[in-house]
Amino acid sequence: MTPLGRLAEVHFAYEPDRPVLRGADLDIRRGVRLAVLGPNGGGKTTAFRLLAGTVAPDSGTVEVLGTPVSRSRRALLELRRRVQLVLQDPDDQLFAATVAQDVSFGPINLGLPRDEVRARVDAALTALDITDLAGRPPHLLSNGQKKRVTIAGAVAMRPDLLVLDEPTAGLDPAAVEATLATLAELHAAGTTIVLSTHDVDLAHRWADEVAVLVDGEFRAGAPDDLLVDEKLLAAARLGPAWAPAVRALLRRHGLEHLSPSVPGEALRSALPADGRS
Amino acid sequence: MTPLGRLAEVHFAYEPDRPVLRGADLDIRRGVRLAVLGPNGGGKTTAFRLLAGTVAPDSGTVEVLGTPVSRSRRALLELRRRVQLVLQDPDDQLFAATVAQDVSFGPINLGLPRDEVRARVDAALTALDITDLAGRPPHLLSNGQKKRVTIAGAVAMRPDLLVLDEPTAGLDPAAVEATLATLAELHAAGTTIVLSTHDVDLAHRWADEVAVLVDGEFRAGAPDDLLVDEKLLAAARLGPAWAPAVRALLRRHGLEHLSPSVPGEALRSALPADGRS
Amino acid sequence: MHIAEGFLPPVHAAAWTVAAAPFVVHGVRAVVRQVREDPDSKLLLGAAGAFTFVLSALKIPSVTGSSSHPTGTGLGTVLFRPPVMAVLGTIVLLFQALLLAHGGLTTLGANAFSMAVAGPWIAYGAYRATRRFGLAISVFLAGALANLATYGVTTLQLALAFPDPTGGIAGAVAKFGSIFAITQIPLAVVEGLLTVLVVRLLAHN
Amino acid sequence: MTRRDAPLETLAHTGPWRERHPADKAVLALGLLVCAVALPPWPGAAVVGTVALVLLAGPAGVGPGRAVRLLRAPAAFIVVGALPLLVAVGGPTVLRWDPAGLARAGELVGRSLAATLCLLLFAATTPLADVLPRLSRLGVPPAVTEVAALIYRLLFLLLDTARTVREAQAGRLGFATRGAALRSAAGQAGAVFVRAFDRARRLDEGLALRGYGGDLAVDVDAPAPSRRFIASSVLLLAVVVTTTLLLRLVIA
Repeated sequence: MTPLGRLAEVHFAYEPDRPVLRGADLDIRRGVRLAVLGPNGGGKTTAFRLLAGTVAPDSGTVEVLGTPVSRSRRALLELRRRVQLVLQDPDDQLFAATVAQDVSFGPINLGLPRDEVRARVDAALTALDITDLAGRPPHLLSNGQKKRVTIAGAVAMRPDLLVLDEPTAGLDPAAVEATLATLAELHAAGTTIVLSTHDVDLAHRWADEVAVLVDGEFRAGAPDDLLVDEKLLAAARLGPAWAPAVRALLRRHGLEHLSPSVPGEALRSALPADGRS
Repeated sequence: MTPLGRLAEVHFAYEPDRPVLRGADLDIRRGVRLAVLGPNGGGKTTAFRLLAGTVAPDSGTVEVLGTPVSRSRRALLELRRRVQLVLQDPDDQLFAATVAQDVSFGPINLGLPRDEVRARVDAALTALDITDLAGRPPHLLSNGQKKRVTIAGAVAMRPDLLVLDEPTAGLDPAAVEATLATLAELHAAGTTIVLSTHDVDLAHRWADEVAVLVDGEFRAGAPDDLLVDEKLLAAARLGPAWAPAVRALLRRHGLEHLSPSVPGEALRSALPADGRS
Repeated sequence: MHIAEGFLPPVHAAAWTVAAAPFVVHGVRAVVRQVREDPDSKLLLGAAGAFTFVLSALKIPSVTGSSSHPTGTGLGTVLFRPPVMAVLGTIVLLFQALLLAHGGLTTLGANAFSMAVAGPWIAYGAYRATRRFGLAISVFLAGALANLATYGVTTLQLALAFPDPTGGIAGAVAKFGSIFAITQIPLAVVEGLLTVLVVRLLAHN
Repeated sequence: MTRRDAPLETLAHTGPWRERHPADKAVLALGLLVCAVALPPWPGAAVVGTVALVLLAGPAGVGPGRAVRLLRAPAAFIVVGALPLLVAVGGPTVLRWDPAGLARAGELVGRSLAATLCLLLFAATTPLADVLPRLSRLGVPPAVTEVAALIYRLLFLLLDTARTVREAQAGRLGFATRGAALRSAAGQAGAVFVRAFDRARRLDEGLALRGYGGDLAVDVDAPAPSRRFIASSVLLLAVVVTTTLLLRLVIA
């Protein structure tokens, strides 16, 4: 089956002598939840930009639904319906005077009739649970709220593929959980989701598939395999994830059934059961 | 012994109806490494600002070395030599044309002779391992580099107490380790260090003492005690730390000697030893 | 300092609005043309306007040891030229009125004339005339004279509206002018110096 | 903390008239403003000022205490600006006390305070977000209203930058001497400039991702103007005008 998004043998450099991507291959299958991990400056954002068509590869192919991404105006507008990229800093995406106005910007650019624009704005605000913020100006929002608004702005475009650059960066753990819950709902409703993160534990917990960027190339695979590979992760300036590492340790001692996926589970397994002992 | 820094019964609100600190007590003992944890908007930055004297409490006492922090010009001058605060967003903090000029700003304002200013700038750049950036304009640096420059600017003031607001936010794991290593060196050289973070595992690994902000008050204690307290941490919009949770689980099964402090140790303990199965 | 809401009699308020209008309309035409030729310049104009607003909100040291605000129009003019400053300055004045109740709607025309028209054009004239003496001198004069011109015109506007019973308009200029002169001349020098420092800083970047 | 940058804007966004069409509030507040400057200051300023203050403190949801606090800074400007009217030049002493000046200064302060209260009434109930898109109906080209909207958005970000730089400088003794303070101010301006254009460049990409093609049109959602509100406002204005004129007759 044609992947929803694909990079094949992609080379890219902002400055000639400092390549960012060096023959990167990545397939994004429809319906997947893919986490992209890698060092800062390692090319995660660049790969996302290529998929969204804001930059073009020096060589190699970038395809969305089997069609090469073209930078012609017409093709880009079509691409916006397919792929939406949410940038890391929400202040780079919010420009309008209120939340509702901002979210309406994309649908208006799609040339939709006014009623449809309104319907999409309402649906997007509801999906992100921010209807109460509709009339607020961005500067009265917290960073976490701003992030939700930018995601709503992308969701209002009804993309097949939603790409998020570090959507949990700077959020406190409770806000991270809320964001993951929202992404789970969008995924359940049929959107393919790709996100980048530094948090290997988060990637392990959330993703069906992970891709690790090392030296300008992707290594993709199952979280359980890749996120315990110390050598690979060290090359990507990351460390292994806790959950699979602890599971390996417990397995060796015949305690695999206790494997915790979050620390709280480990704590509860450590408690004496039912007040005995 | 007089604590280096102290908040006692501090109340503070930016707007009358939204208190941030509500009777907060915190002692910062000289020589400690203290991690402050809490939700976004919970008052971590405010507590730091109080210590640095950029805001004054509505009621209660803020003391540095037993002297109440006063906002008089003379007292603030003295305070700046004692306490240096590094703010979170480096993009909004660097203002000079080059890194070296930016770092020299504080020492020049201290009225030091030119040679001493140079010596301090060199020492600070060396401590942060950024001597190669000295002549670069700050806005062309990466986020991680900018963060190091802001820390260098504070270090050049030779403070007794260095307070860092989220120094590892947005950094990739390797850059986090490098920052912690730098802080360890500064600590070894005699600086008392306080930092805020959302990362409970980082706090557990790095800190001698932790303080959790819940509902405008601090709960301070040993990392091993506080960072497994699920209720307390949930109230602070955090979750428990992995390392002590896994240790508790392993202890219950007589495997405490295997307790990993990072996932890599768990992986290595899980490997068959010396090629034997 | 802007003229406060309702401070000018209606006829004066209307007359200054008419006086400022051609300059602002000329600027608006320039902006519309620029945006049509290059739609992306909208964002740059937005950045320039926001910069101008924030510049006028910065605190600079003044004579008494307290602090005051620069007008920012000298720097803005050197960077963005007078027609654009007429538009950006007027928008900034509107924002200051509606966000901070600083200045006013009825006095918007008078304030626009002094801050968004007179200040920038005089600064630009001084800058061009002295450009050959070196960047520092011409930038200093642009910053200082924009500031002085703005306050000079404000003084004139107030004197015309409230002539002295015996000294007439000239007497009123002396009265209002001397109040401002004490603070304003040193402040203009400070703004000139500030403008030079900022341009130097930006030239390094 | 951006709330402190623009207290009026925050009130406008949270107040009871938030959902009203800006035309409603414009007729009321700007109508009063016209009365304040056009009617004879005595007793016009007193009547308009009282009505505006009562509206501000009551129905507009600002509250009396906050209304007075908001008036404080502009009032100081107004009073200082009116001081020269108390003296006259010429005569043997160059400057002399002018007994007639007190009345003129009083009228000026009264008119200006009343007008400022009307401005506050508008600004504290009407977010700029509602005003800007509608300026195009008054003949302002969309290019200018869109630039104004971008200025509005960016200025809060840049105020944050300026404040953070200032705080960082203060921490390193950037305001210990006058020379240091001037260098600090220049540093702030430089940082804000660099940041302003960096922000604009990044925003350009952010907008492109949502199909930006040079047009910043957005859907402005607002209820229709309320006929009742506008009719009551016009009635109130008529009452203000007649009361003023009647009182004037009585006083005369």
